[in-house]
Amino acid sequence: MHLRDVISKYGILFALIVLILVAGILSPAFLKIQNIINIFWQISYIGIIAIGMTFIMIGGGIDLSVGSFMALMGALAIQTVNALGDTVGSVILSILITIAVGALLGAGSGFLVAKGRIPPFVVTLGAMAIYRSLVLNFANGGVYMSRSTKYSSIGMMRILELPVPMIVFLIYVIIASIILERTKFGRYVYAIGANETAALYSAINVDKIRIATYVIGGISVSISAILISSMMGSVSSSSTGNGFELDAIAAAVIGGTSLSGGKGKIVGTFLGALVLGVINNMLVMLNVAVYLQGLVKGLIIISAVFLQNVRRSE
Amino acid sequence: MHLRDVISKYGILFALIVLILVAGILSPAFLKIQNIINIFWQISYIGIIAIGMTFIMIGGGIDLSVGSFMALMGALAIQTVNALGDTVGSVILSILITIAVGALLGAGSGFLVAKGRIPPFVVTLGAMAIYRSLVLNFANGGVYMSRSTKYSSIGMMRILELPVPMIVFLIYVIIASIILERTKFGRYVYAIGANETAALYSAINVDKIRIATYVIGGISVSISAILISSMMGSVSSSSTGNGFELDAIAAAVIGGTSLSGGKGKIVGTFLGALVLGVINNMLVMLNVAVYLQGLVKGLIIISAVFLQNVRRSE
Amino acid sequence: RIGVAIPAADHGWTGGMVWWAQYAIKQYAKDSTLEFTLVTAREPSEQVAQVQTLLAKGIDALVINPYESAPLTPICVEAFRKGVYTVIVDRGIESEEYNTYIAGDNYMYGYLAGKYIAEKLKGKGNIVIIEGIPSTINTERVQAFKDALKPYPNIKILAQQPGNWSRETAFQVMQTLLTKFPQIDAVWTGDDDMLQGVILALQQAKRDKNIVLVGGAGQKEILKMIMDGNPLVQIDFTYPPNMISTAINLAVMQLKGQNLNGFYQKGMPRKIILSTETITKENAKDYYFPDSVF
Amino acid sequence: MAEMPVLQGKGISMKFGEALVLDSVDVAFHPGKVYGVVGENGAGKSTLMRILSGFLQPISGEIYVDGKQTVLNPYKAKELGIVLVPQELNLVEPLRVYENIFLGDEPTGRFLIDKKKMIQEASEIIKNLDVDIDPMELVERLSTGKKQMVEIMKALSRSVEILIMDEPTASLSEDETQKLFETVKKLKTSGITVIFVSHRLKEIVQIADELVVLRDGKKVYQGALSDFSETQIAEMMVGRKMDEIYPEKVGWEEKNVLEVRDLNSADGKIRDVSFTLKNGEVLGFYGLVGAGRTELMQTIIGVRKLSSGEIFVDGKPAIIRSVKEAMKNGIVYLPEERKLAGLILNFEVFKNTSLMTLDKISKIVTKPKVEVERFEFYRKSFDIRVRGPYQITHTLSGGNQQKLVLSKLVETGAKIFIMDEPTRGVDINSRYQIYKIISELASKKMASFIVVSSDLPEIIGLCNRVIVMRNGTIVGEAVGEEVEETNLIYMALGVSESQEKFKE
Ligand SMILES: Nc1ncnc2c1ncn2[C@@H]1O[C@H](COP(=O)(O)OP(=O)(O)OP(=O)(O)O)[C@@H](O)[C@H]1O
Ligand SMILES: Nc1ncnc2c1ncn2[C@@H]1O[C@H](COP(=O)(O)OP(=O)(O)OP(=O)(O)O)[C@@H](O)[C@H]1O
Ligand SMILES: [Mg+2]
Ligand SMILES: [Mg+2]
Repeated sequence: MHLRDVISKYGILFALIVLILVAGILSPAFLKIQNIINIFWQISYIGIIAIGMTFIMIGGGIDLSVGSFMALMGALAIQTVNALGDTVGSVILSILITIAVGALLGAGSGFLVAKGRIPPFVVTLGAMAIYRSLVLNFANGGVYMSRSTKYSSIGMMRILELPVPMIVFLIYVIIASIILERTKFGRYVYAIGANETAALYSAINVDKIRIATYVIGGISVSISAILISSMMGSVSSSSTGNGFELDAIAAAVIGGTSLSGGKGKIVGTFLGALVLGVINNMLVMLNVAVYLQGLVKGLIIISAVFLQNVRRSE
Repeated sequence: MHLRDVISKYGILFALIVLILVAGILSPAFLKIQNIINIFWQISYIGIIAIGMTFIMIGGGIDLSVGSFMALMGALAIQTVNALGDTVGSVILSILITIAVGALLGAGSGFLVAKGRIPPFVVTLGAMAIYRSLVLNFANGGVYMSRSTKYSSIGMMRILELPVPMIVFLIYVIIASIILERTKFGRYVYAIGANETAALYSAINVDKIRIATYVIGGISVSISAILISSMMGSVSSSSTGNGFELDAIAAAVIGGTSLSGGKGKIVGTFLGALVLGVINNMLVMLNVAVYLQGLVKGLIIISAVFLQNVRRSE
Repeated sequence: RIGVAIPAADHGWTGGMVWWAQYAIKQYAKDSTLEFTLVTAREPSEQVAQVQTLLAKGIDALVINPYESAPLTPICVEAFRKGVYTVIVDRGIESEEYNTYIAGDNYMYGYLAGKYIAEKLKGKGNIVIIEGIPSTINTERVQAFKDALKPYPNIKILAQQPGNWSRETAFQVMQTLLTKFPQIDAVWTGDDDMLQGVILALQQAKRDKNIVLVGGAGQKEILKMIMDGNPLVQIDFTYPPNMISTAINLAVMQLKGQNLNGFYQKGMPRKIILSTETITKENAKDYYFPDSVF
Repeated sequence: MAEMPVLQGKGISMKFGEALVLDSVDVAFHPGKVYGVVGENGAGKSTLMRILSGFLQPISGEIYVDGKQTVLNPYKAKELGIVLVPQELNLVEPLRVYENIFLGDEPTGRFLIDKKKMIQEASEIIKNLDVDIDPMELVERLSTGKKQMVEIMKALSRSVEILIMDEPTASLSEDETQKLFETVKKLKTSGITVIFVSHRLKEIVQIADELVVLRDGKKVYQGALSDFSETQIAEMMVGRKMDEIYPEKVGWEEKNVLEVRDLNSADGKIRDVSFTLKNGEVLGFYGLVGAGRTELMQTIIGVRKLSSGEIFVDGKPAIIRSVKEAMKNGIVYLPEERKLAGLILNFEVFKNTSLMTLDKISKIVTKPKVEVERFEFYRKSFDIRVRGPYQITHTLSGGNQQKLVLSKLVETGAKIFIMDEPTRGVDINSRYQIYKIISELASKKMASFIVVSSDLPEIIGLCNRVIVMRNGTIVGEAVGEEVEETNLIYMALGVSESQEKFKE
């Protein structure tokens, strides 16, 4: 029973360790430092978005738009730098602009959810279509190319051998953890997601907090967009961000965030993203046949989460 | 206030009528009988799946696997007919087999959710990957072709000028409505979705009912799969059903079903599917520029649902 | 009135096709006798619905790139039987009931790439395949590629992984493969978009030397590299998205009763298979359309 | 009495985690009798009731039904006619009243539910209990008291052998309680066993034949009620001598801290309400279930919209559109349904105490240490029985949850407290603590109170002035001497004393 408790408390961590061991045994290259760094690098984009998603979901919402939202923000960043010229100042300026616009659009979705009383699924499904449509329209279905080498270098930069996206991601995890678990705002996010009526009766400004979660979502998407678009030096209007919503929600849910709100942890989402990243990496490392990748992935995800529930079935 | 009440009660119907009027005025061809029949025909596949989804969602669950699940069931139906030969008997037999297998797989997902206590999002996300992988694997990424002309004729058949899928859909709407609103089972679905504890206190077998909703989901997917695969005479292992989950959930949510369970109506889902169908049809009829279609679609969906909420903002 | 139905832009090449379709339609903008309806679909049954709607709206010609061959067959046949002039683009249908078929050559697309790599490596080396999203076309190309390698037993395929026609995915897959395999001599990607992701991964790992890279489909940035004599990429094979423009032109000419220049026959040819052309530094500028999106 | 008990528990023990909640309890229940179960908050009453009706499995001990050892589960219990009315409301809110009454036990035709029959039978049950509830109404639109009635009707609609009711009267007024008791008496004569948990000892004395007393998970008494007084029962519960329950009533200053003028709610439920609250006053609001007291208070604190009327705080007009604005004006409200509106059930308990006052404690970053300290303060003063500040709220007993809501309110240090059923489910000992705090704050003129309560003795014992409501409007007021039982009941019922006498 003691072991069971440990497994269930750190269930996802446990699942992760098992995964890593299996992958390491089957393919020693998996455990190379370089590969571990790569995994963190690869999950950083989805991971950052998933952190924003965690705020939104704990507050009782959902955001389906993140994929196309990211493409839009990436395009915005690239176009702004292109317009402002290849200087450090213009790169910083356009990063700030992109984050501001992301926050604003997030606030827009949040406003429609909170004040318009439209289900978040509908609002963000609509936003998903709208954003993608805008991205496609301005690029005519093509690619936004960065003409600034300064901008493109950010995403590829390394500090102490560690890629910048990874560093940003880890810092973001820490900051988000603190905000969610150590601040008043974070407490309120849990409260409105767990019991909106009680929150209302406790003099919490439910609408404001709800909108704020979407603002955080928008900022997260922008940061991720800046990292990915600078790394790739481009944004494809048709494919960038496709399916990200599912991955981001999956990372949060695997990490224990509940779709109905009030429950979740940033560390959980971090581990959830890591599980997804390890699976994807492992499939390539082990050269799993193309058509069977889905099978393996599906089975691993289901069993990893099942492990967490050992206690509940007591 | 009176008008407001009417609008909010029949909000989605109201939105639908406005849509139809606008489309009809802008493009008279839209109102042709043939086109109206086409719309019903076109929505029937998603519509049937959305009805199953409605049961699952009212019961507090979700099913992301429907798209690849449908591809798998379509492939199964086609392969079974191909194996059994081109006779009426074998067509009927394989339809029955497909429905049975669909029910069984649905029960499987339901079991993992109810007894395994794995969040439905995770179970069905896994199932989605697994089913698609199976479909791809058996067809090597290619297409399942029906060799039976009898089978292929079902989906194209017309009775009294009305296409069979449309008829099946309408009948299914009626049957599902009755099951959901007039039977004990239906009542219990609402109960477990709205308040699981209350259901337990009423000695309702929550797990059994929950599994049953997924069985209905599986049956709905199978019926839709049979109709679509016989209409097209084939199933593409890579693309058939892609994105259906989002459309089916959207139809239900637009029709007033809540993502957190306990609320929803079959008629609502029917109207929700109709709204989606009318929008899609309208975009073609009005020759809306390709890249702006998403914009138009997103705006219409958000505003249509907003209309329903006029009352709440009182 | 002409209806044009193609898959939605969900990666570079399909984006290119949508662009070229719009490009062709724009050419006829001033011609008041022509009216175009362009629709894009994300899934076969959606495309069926769109064609149904086009037929209900009333069209004289249908130019369609079927999302998948078999599923779209019944509706294309229906259009044909209704007397709509039906032009099938790229993916054939499972029936002979259509007017004209124009397509690229998937087999040679994969085969030539394989052959080039084998010769370049002198029949010996380790290669990696990064393919697209699993689909019929993808399978055919990969098969052809492998066929071309058959005579070279010393060429070893280290890994074959999907890159989903996406730069980002291809980048990540290549990143992982580079850590796993210390020696990779050549990479073939299903298209040029993924090739760019691969190049990025190579640069990042500082292994962008002594490696043979081949993509395909003539994406403009890759063509630019070839034109500029970049040593990384020296060759490309066409699979032009502008075949849709050609198809639209064919439909227009048919409706206007024109015939093809240089053809003694009246009417349009029934089957056109565009050959996979080889692009090198010498001829790259002939394929380079800076305005196009692909 | 050699007769075999219909329901018997032998050596029943229960643990949640490490905590022993029931310690080998032996109880036996005989047909045709009414059992009153009492005990302090957290004594294990609800846990025992849930075990006896199959919703919880004990870690040890046996249950005998009709002399046969039985392993109970909800389905088995249903078969055997054991019906539980749980302490916390557990209705399916989006369904209608009649649907809830028959949930799990619907009369059916061949396949379909017999809706007509259900509505008809529901109407009959409603008529028998003589409450004003539309069977077609959605449960989510009912007041708490009415929801409680629906829970009771739901139990009565079953074929019941053993009826277990866990504080069914907690939000019922005197009138409804008496009607319920009439039904209980009828059931009793037809040989049905009724087990009844309550903190209103007066009711226990009135209705019960036998008494079961639990203390700290142990059964300390089962036997005839004989002629125990309320105080004697209370002393058995807590295991020591008890003082007077109600503190001295306090007067007030002639200064209006709150004045409400001609208030009408936007939905028309509240009509033309005017009243004043004096400085340091404890003002009572009484009325039958559904009289509109809750609605009025919700309108005052801005949860419901008002269509006309003015509110003055300390003589100055105040605009209040949300709880937040009410709080800025120094008014706080204790909602009547703690599970729905009072608590975040998945929070650690200390976080609920500080939920309304985080602004005071911290700027941005929370200070859990301070919060825990604050919680520990209330834990002592209200005698909140928890394992520690980190216990999850939903694992607290009902009464202890109520005390937690109170702690959250008191912690705000507001000037005006509006408390809707403040002691719902709170045991007699803790009530005393709460009353003491109220009266202390009031007498020091640190705060003024509006107490909405269905518990007549509480209203009478606590308030110097009582306003009575019926049908969404004020129908009377009693001051000083007039605050007495019959007077208040008659006003609430809407018959004058003389009329009533005339009838006799
Ligand atoms: N699910 C649970 N997990 C942990 N502890 C629990 C749980 N349910 C109840 N308890 C604990 O068991 C003890 C008894 O609770 P119970 O609800 O039976 O008390 P009660 O006598 O009904 O009190 P009240 O008069 O307040 O309703 C309490 O200390 C409570 O905290
Ligand atoms: N959300 C709501 N929507 C519609 N009607 C409501 C709603 N809430 C309460 N009511 C109705 O308003 C009336 C007044 O209810 P209220 O809760 O104010 O009564 P109360 O005097 O507090 O009685 P109780 O003791 O039952 O709480 C009741 O008849 C109730 O059915
Ligand atoms: Mg209790
Ligand atoms: Mg009330």
